[in-house]
Amino acid sequence: MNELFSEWVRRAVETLSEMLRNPDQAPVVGKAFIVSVFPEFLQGVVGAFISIAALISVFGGLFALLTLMERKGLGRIQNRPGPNRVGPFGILQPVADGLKMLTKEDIVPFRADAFLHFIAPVILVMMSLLTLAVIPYGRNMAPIELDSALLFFFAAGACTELAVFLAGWASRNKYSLLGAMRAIAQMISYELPLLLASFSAVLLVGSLSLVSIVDSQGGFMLGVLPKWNVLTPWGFVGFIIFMIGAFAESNRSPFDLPEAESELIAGHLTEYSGFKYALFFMAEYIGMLAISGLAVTLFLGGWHAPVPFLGWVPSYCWFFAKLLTLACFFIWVRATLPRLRADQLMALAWKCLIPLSFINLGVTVFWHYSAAWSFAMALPARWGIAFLALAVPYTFLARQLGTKKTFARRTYRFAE
Amino acid sequence: MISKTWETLLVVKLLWIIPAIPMLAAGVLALTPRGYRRMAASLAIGSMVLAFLFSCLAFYATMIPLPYSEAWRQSYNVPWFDIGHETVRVGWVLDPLSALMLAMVTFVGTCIFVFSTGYMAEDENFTRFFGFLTLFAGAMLGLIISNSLLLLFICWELVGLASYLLIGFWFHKPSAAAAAKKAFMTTRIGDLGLLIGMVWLYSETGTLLFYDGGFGCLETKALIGLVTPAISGGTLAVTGIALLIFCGAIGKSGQFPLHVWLPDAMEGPTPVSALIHAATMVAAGVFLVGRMLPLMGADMILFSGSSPTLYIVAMVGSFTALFAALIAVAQTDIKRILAYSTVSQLGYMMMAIGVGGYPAAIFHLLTHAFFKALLFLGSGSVIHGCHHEQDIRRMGGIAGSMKITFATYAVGMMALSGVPFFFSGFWSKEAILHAALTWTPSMLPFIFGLCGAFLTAFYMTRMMGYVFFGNYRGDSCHAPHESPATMTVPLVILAVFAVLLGFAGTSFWPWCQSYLTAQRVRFGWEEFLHAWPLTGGSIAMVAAGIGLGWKLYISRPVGGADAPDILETMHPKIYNCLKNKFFVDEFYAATWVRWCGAFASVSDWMERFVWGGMMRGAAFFTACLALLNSETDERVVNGSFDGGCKVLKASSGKLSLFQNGKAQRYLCVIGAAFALLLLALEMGVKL
Amino acid sequence: MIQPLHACLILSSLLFCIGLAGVLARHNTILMLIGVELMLNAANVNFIAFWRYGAWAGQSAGVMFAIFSIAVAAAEIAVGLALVILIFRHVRTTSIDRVDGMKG
Amino acid sequence: MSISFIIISMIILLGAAAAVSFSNLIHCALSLAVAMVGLAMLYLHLGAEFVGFTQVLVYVGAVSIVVLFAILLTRPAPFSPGVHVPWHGRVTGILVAGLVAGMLVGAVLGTPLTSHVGQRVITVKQIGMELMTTYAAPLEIVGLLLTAALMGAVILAAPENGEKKP
Amino acid sequence: MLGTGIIRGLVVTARNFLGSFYDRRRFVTVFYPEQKVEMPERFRSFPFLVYDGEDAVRGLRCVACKICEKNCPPQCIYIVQQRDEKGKPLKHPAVFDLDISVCMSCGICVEVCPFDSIKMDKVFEVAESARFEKLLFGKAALSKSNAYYRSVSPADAGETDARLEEEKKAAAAKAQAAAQKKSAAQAQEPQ
Repeated sequence: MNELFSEWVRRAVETLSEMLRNPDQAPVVGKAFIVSVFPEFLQGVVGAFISIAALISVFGGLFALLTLMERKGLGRIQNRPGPNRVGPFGILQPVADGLKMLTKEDIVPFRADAFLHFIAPVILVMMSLLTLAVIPYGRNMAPIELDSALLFFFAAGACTELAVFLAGWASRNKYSLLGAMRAIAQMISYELPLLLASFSAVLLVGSLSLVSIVDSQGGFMLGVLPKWNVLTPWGFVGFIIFMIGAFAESNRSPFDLPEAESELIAGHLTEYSGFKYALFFMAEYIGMLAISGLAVTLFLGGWHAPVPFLGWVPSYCWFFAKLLTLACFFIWVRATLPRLRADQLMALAWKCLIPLSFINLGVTVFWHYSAAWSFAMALPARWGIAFLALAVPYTFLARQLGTKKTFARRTYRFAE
Repeated sequence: MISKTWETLLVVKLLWIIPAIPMLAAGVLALTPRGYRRMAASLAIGSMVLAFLFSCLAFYATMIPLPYSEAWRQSYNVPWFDIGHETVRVGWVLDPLSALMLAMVTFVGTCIFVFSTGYMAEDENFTRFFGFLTLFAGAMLGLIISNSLLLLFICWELVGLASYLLIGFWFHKPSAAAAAKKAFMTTRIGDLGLLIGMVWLYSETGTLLFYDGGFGCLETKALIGLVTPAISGGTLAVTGIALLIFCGAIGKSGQFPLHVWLPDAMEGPTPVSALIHAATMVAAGVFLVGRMLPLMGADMILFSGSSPTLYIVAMVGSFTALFAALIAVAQTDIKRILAYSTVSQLGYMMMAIGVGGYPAAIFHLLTHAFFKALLFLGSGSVIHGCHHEQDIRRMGGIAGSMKITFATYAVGMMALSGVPFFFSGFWSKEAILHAALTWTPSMLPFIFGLCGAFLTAFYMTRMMGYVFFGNYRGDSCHAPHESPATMTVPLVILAVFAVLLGFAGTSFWPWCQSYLTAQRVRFGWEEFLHAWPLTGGSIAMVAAGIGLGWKLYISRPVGGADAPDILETMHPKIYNCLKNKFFVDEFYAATWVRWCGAFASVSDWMERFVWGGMMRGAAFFTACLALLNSETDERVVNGSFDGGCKVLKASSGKLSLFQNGKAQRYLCVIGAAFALLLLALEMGVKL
Repeated sequence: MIQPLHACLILSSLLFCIGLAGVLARHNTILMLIGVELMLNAANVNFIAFWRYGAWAGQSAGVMFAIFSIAVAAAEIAVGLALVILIFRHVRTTSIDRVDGMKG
Repeated sequence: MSISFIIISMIILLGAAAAVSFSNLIHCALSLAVAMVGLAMLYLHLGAEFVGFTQVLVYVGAVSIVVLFAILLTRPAPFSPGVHVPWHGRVTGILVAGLVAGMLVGAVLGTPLTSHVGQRVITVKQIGMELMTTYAAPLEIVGLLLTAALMGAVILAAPENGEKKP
Repeated sequence: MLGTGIIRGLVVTARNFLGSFYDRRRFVTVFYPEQKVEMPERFRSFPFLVYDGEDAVRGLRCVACKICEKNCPPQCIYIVQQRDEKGKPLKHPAVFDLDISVCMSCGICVEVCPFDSIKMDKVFEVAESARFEKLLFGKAALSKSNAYYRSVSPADAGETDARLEEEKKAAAAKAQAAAQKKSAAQAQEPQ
């Protein structure tokens, strides 16, 4: 018994030193050590649980951080300090929010479908969390390494539509149902450009596996420029299309029509309160983080360092740095842009983004085949042709989107 | 010095860019709104110029591997798709033939595009016009470079489509719509032959690639396989395939039995006539025969040196040359005269290939493309100047008011007529006639060709007389005027080339012929002096033609717009026959169309009387039986009738339950039957 | 002990029969379409099961068939539901029993 | 036959049974989604990863949404007479289905089949290669079919000219 | 060009974001309980009763005339006049209740008061835990000294005081004149 214990202590110390020596692989080593403690038949389950626990705690923390960042950031942009009461600089605000949400009354409308009303936010959160499972967070750090990881991501994402519909329908409220319908129409419309944009990356790598997509973006061009997809013409356009789609998919401003407070009360969230409401909130934020993570993975080089001399920084730090940058961008855009009208929303998706992403797929194919060009001006020629092939249709598409209608000047009649 | 790798890798591999540029432009133009006229024109012309520059590069690349030790030919093939276990491959080939054609098509095309901006300036569907033109250009360039009969066939059909669209460009005119239809359907007859020949070729050789490092269908291995009876099952195959492919060429190049569409195709806008129906597309047939020459002449081995295929080619070509030239003498529509002239000249080219003068044929193709495009554009300028009047009897005397057009037109006319020494047509025609003279199987092609030369000179002079000399016979309110610079500048450029190009193939310095056959060009007077009697004869013919024309039409000005033609007053019957194009259209109407109608009415008659009569007979027989039956019924079964009726009613009531329109009831029955079937099967298995 | 292939096949037959029961016993056209979907999926289970447990190694026909079957099912449900909506516009009901005439 | 297989089959069968037996159509459609998720789990269990995810994407993400839309679009007018469903029709249907089930199960059990025991994996790349080579023609045809179905559905369900919006 | 407007908007928000860190003047908010915004001169919250001198009861200017009660639009004022033992009304309110939860701060009571006895306060932090009991202010809670009034709105108070002084003077002068007249009359009478 004593020997066993000393053996265990010895291995624990070894693991710790290994973790300190190689911080890049510290989580992997740590997990392997914890798993090895358990008997053989439990190891798979324990490994899964460790991953789940890590994911939930990290992303729960990120969720809390993000709500705080959002409120502080929005405040700063509107020249206010933001929350600053709970704890130093208000950093305990998420805790206070959570407590408030927990202690609020859970209202289920009369005649609502109580079971579905309850299950909808649960499904939503579940699916948002599921999407996190396939993203590679660092070197050797994808919770599940699937061959068709991207497909998994979108399959899980597709289920959220159902949950939104459930929430809207189960509330027995016309605002809720309208909001849910809007949300579904929007999500289905924007899933296409999202998928098409991400397929350009898939096309070039030749794999649906996110791990191999990230691997393909390692290394540097000319010794300084990282080989990220966003630094190619198709990748840049794909990234922009993807981000627009991501904004719409996560129902964030300027695409927050489904929960437009000023028109639909709060869309499918109208009849939710207390903790269920908090769950919706959490699902939205986690969905946003997940899709930002996917954008990082597909276009921003995943966990790869942006400059060669910073390669010693642990890979997951880079991933989360990029993730938080994108999340800040989400907040920034929310503070900047007003909400679109429903017809503008659909026109943008079907008349601009989808044609553009098809063209982008074509450009990707061109890029793939022109990689074999070996004459002197090959690179500028590739860039030039790809740029032309994208910019010319873009100007046309953008021009036909621009509204030519001029509205009559509004007149106001005051009470006399 | 550019290295060998550069030219093979880049030029051949990237040859596809040349057709891709106009194709891309066509795609963009298809989506361009009507209002973007300037953009459409600049895009089309820009794409053409770009394609021309690339073609020059390709042309240059074929010049590098001099000295001409062997045929310089590079092909690049890519797999396209798999069918079962076969991989269909397509590719492109760069050799002197395709390089020359590329340069010619893109250059002439550029000139004609520029001309079109002036000619079509007032048209409402300007962008559509350029979209079709660029589509045509892309398809034509693809046709030229393709290294696979399949790819060639696809482009072949695409140029046919573009031709159809452009002939019927003014589809609101019923004649244009009919002409488009006629052109499309007539060429389809030939294309059917080409398709069958292609399939046959594939089944015999297993490949449609022309050149594939020794395994293509035009290379020795496949050809030997084709002509070896033990392998291919019959000596017929090679001749049959070659003739079927020639069918396609007949249709596209307007050779004798299928020439009827080409004059009608002049309903399209004049630049279209110039580009498609004079310079490029119609020459595709000649190009095809030239490209397939190894296959065409392959049966030479079987027939001890004289190929029946080439014999047929030569005969068809020479007959068309004479026949069309005869018709052209009596036409009055300026574009129709040129169209028949085109048919005649294409006949010359075919004849040249048939008699073994392949380089002469291609050289004539090139020179013809330039001067015929020039003539067509010139006629377009005349038509434009005369306010869209096409009848030469209503023109006349416009040489003074349209000086540039007159000068360039005269250059084109002299080139076409073969005026000696300074015009390209002279040298190419000379080369063809020389080849025909040295051909042993028959002298007919030579004689026909010589007559054709005389007639060509004659009808061109006649046309000049009608159009540019004498008095203006058109509407006196509108005086003819010179065309804008966008139209005259291409004319001048083309005229310059119509003169200069001849010096690339003179008989004392036959650079073009040597280049095509990959031999070193030699400078020498021997050839020229050796052929002097022939040259003298043909010069005499041309002189006679021009002189006669001058005497009849220029020295004595044409009377008036409605005055009969001089020839008509001299020989009304012959003139009438020529004017009606030897009644070929009428002949077709009287034979093919009539036969089809007759067959249809025979079928109708059969339906009405034979089959119908049989039916009626059967019905009558049944009625008789029924009468008998009813008699029996009345007498014998009357007693039990009521009872039977009742039973029937009851049972039908029960049966109608099965036919009640309730889908689920049906499904239930199906399900139950399925279960029973399974049960039976299981029992059967057990038993 | 029952073989895994047998288990899958029994599962698929039961699924098929649940779909069949839905088609036969329910009168709502949408529900009938749901039943048809279930039956199609039962067929898919068979494809996958035979691919997984069948004795023919190196063949992917089962998976391919399942993929094509999913695509066809998507087309079928789209057209089917469009028909249902069309019928609903004519007769204001989705009950199959009311749709027994040939005239709209 | 493992425990996971039994759990998955329970999900599938219960979901399917619920999908055809609830009286509320929305509940039926949601149960269908549950059954489809179960089927996807079964495909994952059997190693057909790609098919499983496609199943979720197509059935849960698209088909069940379309069904839900159709249900909402075809709600009977208020105060319309309810359809009287004869009980014997229902019983007959269930009986026939049960009969077929019995026969099928009997047939399956009566057939000697050997199961391949080893693991079988098909990667996405393999599927892609197969689709582009062996199954190229079916792929094209399915593409055509989907396009035709899309247009057909739009034409069928689009409001006719002059028809008033409901 | 689609997209340039978005970028311009992003630049504007970014400038605001960064500016909020180095330029405190941009801030429109204050840290409220610690810092308070200086209320403008004319700010008003709820009415209160003014008394002169030290005694809140005797110094009260209110005479219970009930004009304010009648004019109050939401009717949040309730006044009972004080009576002496015999039942004779006195110029003093026995009850003066004002329901803060009903009052809408319109200030009409101030306008109509002929005695300058009711004035608007600037206290707005009146939150209470009980809705009905604690927000019904009585006479004691409402009475505030003139000195306080002078401290919250000096201009108004100065003007009121001056006017009252004037009136007082005028009244005194009038009284004096009357007295003089009287005394003169008295002086004439004996003659």
